[in-house]
Amino acid sequence: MNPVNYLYLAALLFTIGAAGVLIRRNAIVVFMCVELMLNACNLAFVTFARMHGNLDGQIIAFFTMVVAAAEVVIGLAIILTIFRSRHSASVDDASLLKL
Amino acid sequence: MSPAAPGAVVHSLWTTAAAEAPVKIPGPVIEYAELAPVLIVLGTALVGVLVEAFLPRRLRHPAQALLAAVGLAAAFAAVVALAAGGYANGKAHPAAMGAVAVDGPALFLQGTILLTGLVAVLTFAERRLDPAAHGRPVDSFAAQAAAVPGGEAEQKAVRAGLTTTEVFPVLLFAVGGMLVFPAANDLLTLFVALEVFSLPLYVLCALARRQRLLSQEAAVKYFLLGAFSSAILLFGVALLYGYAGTVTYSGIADVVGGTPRTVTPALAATMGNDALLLIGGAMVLMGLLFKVGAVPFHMWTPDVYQGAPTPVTGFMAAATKVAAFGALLRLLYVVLPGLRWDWRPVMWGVAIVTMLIGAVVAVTQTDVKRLLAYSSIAHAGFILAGVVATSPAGVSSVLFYLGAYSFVTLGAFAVVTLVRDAGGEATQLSKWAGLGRRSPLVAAVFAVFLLAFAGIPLTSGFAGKFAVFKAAAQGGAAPLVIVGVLASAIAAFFYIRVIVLMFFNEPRPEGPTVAVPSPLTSTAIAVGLVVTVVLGVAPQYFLDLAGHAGVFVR
Amino acid sequence: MENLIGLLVLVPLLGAGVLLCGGRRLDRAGHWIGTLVAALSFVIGAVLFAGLLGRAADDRELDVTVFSWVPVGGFHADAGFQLDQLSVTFVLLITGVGSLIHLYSVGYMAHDERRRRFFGYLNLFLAAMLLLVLADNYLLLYVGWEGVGLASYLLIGFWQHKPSAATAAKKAFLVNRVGDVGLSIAVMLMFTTFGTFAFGPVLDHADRAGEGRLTAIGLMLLLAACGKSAQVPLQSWLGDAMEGPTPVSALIHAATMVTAGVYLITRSAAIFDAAPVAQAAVVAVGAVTLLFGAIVGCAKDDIKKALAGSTMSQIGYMVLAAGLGPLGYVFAIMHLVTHGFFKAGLFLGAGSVMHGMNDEVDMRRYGGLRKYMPVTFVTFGLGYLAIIGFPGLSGFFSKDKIIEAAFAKGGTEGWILGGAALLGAAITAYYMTRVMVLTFFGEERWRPAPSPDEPSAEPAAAAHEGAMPHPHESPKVMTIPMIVLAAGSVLAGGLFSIDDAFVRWLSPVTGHEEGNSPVGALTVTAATMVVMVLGVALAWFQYGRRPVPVTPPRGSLLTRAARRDLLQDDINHIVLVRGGDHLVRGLARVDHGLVDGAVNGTAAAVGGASARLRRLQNGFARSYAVSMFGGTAVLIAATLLMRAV
Amino acid sequence: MSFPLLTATAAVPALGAVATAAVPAARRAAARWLALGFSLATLVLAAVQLARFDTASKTPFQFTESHAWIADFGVRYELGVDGIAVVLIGLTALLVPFVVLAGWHDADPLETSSRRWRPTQGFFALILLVEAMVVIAFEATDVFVFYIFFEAMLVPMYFLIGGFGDRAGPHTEAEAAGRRSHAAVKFLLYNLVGGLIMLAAVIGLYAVTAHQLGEGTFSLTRIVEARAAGRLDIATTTERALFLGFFFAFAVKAPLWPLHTWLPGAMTETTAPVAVLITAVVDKVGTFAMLRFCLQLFPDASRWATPVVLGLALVSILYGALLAVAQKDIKRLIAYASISHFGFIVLGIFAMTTQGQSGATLYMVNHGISTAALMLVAGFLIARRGSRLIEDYGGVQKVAPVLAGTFLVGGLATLSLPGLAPFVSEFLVLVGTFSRHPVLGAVATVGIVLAALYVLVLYQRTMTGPVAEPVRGMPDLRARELVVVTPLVVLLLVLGIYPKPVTDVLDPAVQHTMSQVHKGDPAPDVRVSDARVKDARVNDVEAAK
Repeated sequence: MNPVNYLYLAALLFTIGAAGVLIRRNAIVVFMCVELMLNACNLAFVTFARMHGNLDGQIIAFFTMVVAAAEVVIGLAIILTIFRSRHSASVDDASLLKL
Repeated sequence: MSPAAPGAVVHSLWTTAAAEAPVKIPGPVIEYAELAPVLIVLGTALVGVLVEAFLPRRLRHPAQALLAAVGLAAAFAAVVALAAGGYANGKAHPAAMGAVAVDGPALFLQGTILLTGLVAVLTFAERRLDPAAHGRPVDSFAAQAAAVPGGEAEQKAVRAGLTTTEVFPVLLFAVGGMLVFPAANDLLTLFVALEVFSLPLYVLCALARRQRLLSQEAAVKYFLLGAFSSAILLFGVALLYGYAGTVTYSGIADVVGGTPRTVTPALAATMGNDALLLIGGAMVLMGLLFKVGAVPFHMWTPDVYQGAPTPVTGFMAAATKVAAFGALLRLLYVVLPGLRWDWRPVMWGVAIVTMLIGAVVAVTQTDVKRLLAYSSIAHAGFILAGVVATSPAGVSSVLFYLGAYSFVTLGAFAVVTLVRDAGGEATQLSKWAGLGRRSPLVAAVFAVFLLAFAGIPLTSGFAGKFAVFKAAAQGGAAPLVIVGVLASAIAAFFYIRVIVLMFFNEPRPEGPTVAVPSPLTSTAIAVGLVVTVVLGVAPQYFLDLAGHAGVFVR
Repeated sequence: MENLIGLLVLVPLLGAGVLLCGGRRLDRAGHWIGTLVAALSFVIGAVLFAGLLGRAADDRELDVTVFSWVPVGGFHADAGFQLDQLSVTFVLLITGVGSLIHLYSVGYMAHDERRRRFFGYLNLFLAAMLLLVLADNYLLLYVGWEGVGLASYLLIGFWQHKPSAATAAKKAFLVNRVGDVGLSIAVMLMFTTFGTFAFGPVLDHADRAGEGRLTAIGLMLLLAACGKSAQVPLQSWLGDAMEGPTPVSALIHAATMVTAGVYLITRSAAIFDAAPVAQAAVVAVGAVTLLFGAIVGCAKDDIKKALAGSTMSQIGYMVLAAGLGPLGYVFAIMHLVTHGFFKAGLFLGAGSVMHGMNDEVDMRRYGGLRKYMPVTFVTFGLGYLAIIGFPGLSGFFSKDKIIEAAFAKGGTEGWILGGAALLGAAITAYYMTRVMVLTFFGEERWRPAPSPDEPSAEPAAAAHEGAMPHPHESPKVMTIPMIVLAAGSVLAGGLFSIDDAFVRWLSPVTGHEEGNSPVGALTVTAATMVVMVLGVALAWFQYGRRPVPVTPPRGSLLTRAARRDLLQDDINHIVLVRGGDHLVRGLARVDHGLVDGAVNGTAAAVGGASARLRRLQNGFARSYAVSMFGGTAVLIAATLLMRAV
Repeated sequence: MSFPLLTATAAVPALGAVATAAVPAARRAAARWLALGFSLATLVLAAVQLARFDTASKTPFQFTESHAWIADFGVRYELGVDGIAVVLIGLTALLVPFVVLAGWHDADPLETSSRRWRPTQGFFALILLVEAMVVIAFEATDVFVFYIFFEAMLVPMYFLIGGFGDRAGPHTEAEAAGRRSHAAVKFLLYNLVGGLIMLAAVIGLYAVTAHQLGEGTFSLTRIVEARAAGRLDIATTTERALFLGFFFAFAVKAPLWPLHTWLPGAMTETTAPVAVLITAVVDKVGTFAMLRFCLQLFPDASRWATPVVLGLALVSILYGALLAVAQKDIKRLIAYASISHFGFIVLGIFAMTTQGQSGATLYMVNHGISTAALMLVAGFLIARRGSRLIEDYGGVQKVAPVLAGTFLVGGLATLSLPGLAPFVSEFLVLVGTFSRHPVLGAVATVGIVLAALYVLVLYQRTMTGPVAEPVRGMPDLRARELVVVTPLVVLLLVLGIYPKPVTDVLDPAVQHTMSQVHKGDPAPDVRVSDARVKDARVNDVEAAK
């Protein structure tokens, strides 16, 4: 199968993720969409790695996973805190800071 | 592209591996001495975590503060030693298998970041501004971040005198990431460093003692938008990797320049696809512009600056900008110089809208922290004007500007922490009316910082602005200079407005008072003031320093 | 002798300085110091005059450069003096009449608490006037020119508590400033034309410059002369200037300062001789003013204003004469000197009358005063005879010559000018007789005056406010100067005419030629006599034979116009004052609305843009993300576009 | 190394500012005396400069100092004075002691203000700081050094305008403070915008010199030399753009129509001594810089811009005078009068004749003294009555004759009465303009009528007429006030009668500037055989070649 198709898929996933970030209200979902974007990146990395025939891309993918995991830890912690104080995970509710 | 070709390569790879004895992967060569600043900071941070775990609570605060200060000072000493050892120019080279550059700009920026970090530690450790709660001194950070604001758990924590001493190791981790960020010599390191310094900052933002809802909101916004931007950056990295087949700066630069070391058929195919390069480059650029707070990626800045605890804001405003501009410079000057004609016009546009929008929107701000946030956006625009100069003079001017700007910023935010009323810091501008009559000294110091922001001669702000605009003009960006000058004029308006408020308006009876700080914050403000004046009156030594540090290693 | 010239200016200047800065200590002796200073200058002037007389006729010019005043590049203005027949004539007139009037003022101002300052101003005037006539270049002359203007301003407005006095002073200064514009432009023109503005070089080389340039210079000098000498169209200030104390009117606004314009024109003879157009303008101004002043003089009931109209008219004669070129220069100066005597005498007489009549100035409230103030009556009467040109008195000699010279101009121009001058003589006789009759003859029409709501002119007058006047003769200190001046009015003309002494004395400076009059000299004299008698008779019938109403009748259109200075002030008011007011207010609005508005508007625009842009920061993280995403898209598109272009 | 006279002249007031500011709150009186002492010391140094200045010297600048400063920006700490600068420094040093004396009680703290608020110390320290910066701006021969102090002096000026005003007035203290701060902000923004636009031009100048000379420089002498030697050849459009950048800043400072609207507000709302500081000292830096920098750095562009600049100057003259007539506020009237006078100065500078430029420089001095006299007396008057409105006065001369008399002298100087100093300069400007642009010169002459109008109207309404009720019992000038006014009046007289000592110092510098612009004076139509005149002419024609 032509690896370019994986790139298309990666781009599609990335776009879906980005659209999710822009559209969804729930902070958790928004965050998951970011994760989706990261995974789209991973897919692109491994595809390119295969196209170029070197391992850099695959290794980067591992790094990305670790970073994503770290991000989850921090992100969930922050979202949880704000959920506990506001009883809502909607990003639109958190709009005291403006103008 | 032939569909079979990559498969064949992979196959041969597999077969080679199967047929021959396992290849010995050579152990990585790590120049520990040259990475010492980073290692010291991160090591100290780890020690800090252990301290948090094992030291009794009452000792933790002084111990952590001392530890962080010592660690940062040691790291700074290491930077100085490296620079003295010639790593800034003669011996500059990429270290750690090409992942991290040790060169002039990197050392200069690391030194700046470490100093800002050191000053930030001073403001972090300040415990005299708020009245003691239940007999225990309190600092700017939440007693227990996990407790619900206003809830029973929080009250208990306050009664118990808990403090979030973790901020010191977290700060150190952020500093560690920032040290690597401008030195990152491949895109992977860039991404990892970005995350390493961003994640601690997200956490720090959420830790304010007062107005915790705002603080948490700031953290959420910062986190979500930051994650979003790093995802876009990462995709850009992926595209660049796809284009060049490598993520090292020098490798990509070679491919962009049309002289890769080896040309595989796959590389030959992707090399021809400039769209990958341009889109990828733009997305990486976006990630960095987000961090420097350039328009239209700036919108997090005012919200986060306002919501975060003020010491954190000061640190963030100063150090993040330094690190991010360092990385931006390296990316544009090392990776994409071959694309100069593509990115320069775009960066012109970004610089212009950043200067203008930052200055214009600041005019109607009513909160001093937000005002400084928009001011920082305008200043990002000014620095971008130096970035697009594409000359060694441009690099050194940006380095100088960053050094000058970060100390003004730290000083200004440190002053903000002093002006307080019953609800904590009084950041509403209207409450600052007549401050100059009640506390002439504090108001005068803040006025000096504002004048430096406005770029009035004999302050560091003027020297920096002059350097940047001079480089831009010499680089043929005269229109940018004109716009910059106009934006400066608009910017001057709102700085002056604050001065008017402080000195020429009658104080309100219920107005805020100026808390008498401990020597910690006083030192921080004094350092800011001294640097501001010295860099304004006798900038030559520092210009030399920045000038010698103006060449990137590849 | 050279040193004396400088001293001549310095002495009154020092006198002024001492009197003005001396403070109250000098209050008791100030007036005598001032008078002494004036007398001292007269003595110096006399010594200089004697010195000049002792020289040959063509060697009577002394030049002294005291110091280099403004040396800048090619521009050299020196503080230097030039003493010749012309200037020494003026010196004697100024210091002589000046000394007498100082003396008179000692009595006239006896009750004024600010008398010391009055004498300081008078001394300042003497210094400036002497500087004016002694300067050896036009720029220094300009200093004197404005200096006398300042002194005139200070003295007209001496009773500053009267708003009318302050206004009159301001008006005098302003109108004079308009004339000064002419003088400064003339000096500038001289500088660009000759590279200098010293009398010597400019006048010696005047013929080498283009006629157009000289005409311009001449017209500008004429403008200056019009301002200072109250000639049409800048005459309007002189009537108002009578607000000043009467000695001031006598010295400054009759005898000396107002004749400075004649001096200027005569001094610049070389320029006017080479610029016929300018000369024609001078003649025209002179002719118009002599009639204008005479007509105004007929209608005024205020004795000083009537005399002011007369002054204007008489100076018109002089300007007319000066405009005739070498035909008339000498006679212009001669009439100037005789006029200095009789007009000063008339004013002092008027002052004496006012002194005795509680400062009443309205002639309709005089009458029959000859019995009460015989000395005043006699001296005033001699002055009156002199001015109307009664044979044998000084006015007869000088005015007659001018009328002759006007006819001698030749052609239609000569007839017109001669006719105007004759007509002027008739009107002069008329209005002077009117003054004489109203004041000294007829029934006593005295009224208690001035009314209490009007601010009193002098503090002294306030004491017997509302009381009936008790006319009395003035003290000796006042009558002696009047007598001396009356003697001058009687004798001067005759002395000057013996053997054409004055013509021979002055002609080396101004040049002189006898004209060929189409009518004989005797015919002119006879005609003058006839019109004079007609004028006197008319006035006698109108005022001497009939009772004079105290409230003036409405009068004919011309009378009403003449009372208002022939509507000059009304035109000024409508055109300059009201028009200027509109202009100034309009400009103020422009400044506030447009010029400043543009700046404030820019600031408001920035503020508005800021408020609008600020709303984009709506607090929703998702819209921030949209901005970032959109930004990225733009970034990418722009990058690709750059490649495509 | 010789004694750094120029640095010392600037350093003394700067030190004085520090010393004054350091005086404790309770010792107000000491601050005043300290400030007076330092300003007098500066005067002594300025006098030494004038005394040791060699008018016969051929070098353009004397007492030069040159030290490395910011090599990266091509900046050297270069000082030097020519005749114009040394005279203007003298003026500055002369006026500041009077400003200090006149403002003796202007900054006494209110009863209600907090103990830590030390307005008196601040007031005098700021005045001295302004003096130091003005002095060094006059001395700088490095464009950058000049620029730095040109801009930096805005800050102390700003606090002076915004912080101190007439004590009483028709408004409450809060209203007055609001108006003051508005005026101060306007002052600062106007000048800052001008300065920033100049900054762009300064940077442009650096770029040009760096490109053509190999290394950027701001040294006036080096740039002028390089231009003369042909090593520096600024393209026409570039030169014009740079000229405009510089000129804009100076035109704001001067101020020239239509950039003048900050001046009336600033001068009106602040105290009279500070108003004097603005118009007599600080604004002179603008006109001085036109002469020194615009003309010498960009001679071709200066000639190119001459028609427009002359037009603006003419408009300023008439416009300022007409608006002065319309004013109801004494200080505002004087401010508009100053705008008119600045029009004359600019007119003289750009007439490009020796007379015009000498007249303009002399005008700067004379205007400084005459405005100081008029404004300070007006300040004394306003302080007595507590109102700035003309209509609130009347008959002052009756109750306070000395005050009225000095006010009149100041006014007469303002209307350029011959015999007083401003006449000489105004006439030189007019004659200089006239000899090259007759129509302009003639129209500008109308300004002298308008000047008489506004001065005399002001005098008449305030000083003459019946004594207004609130004026009754007004005290005459006190000893301190006499000490301020008398020397100014004497100077006006002396310089009017014998200006030669000043013109002798100015003349060589003006000749030098003229030669930089490659302009000679127009020759007269008729050669007059007067030997002295002829010699001077020939010299000029040679200079023109």
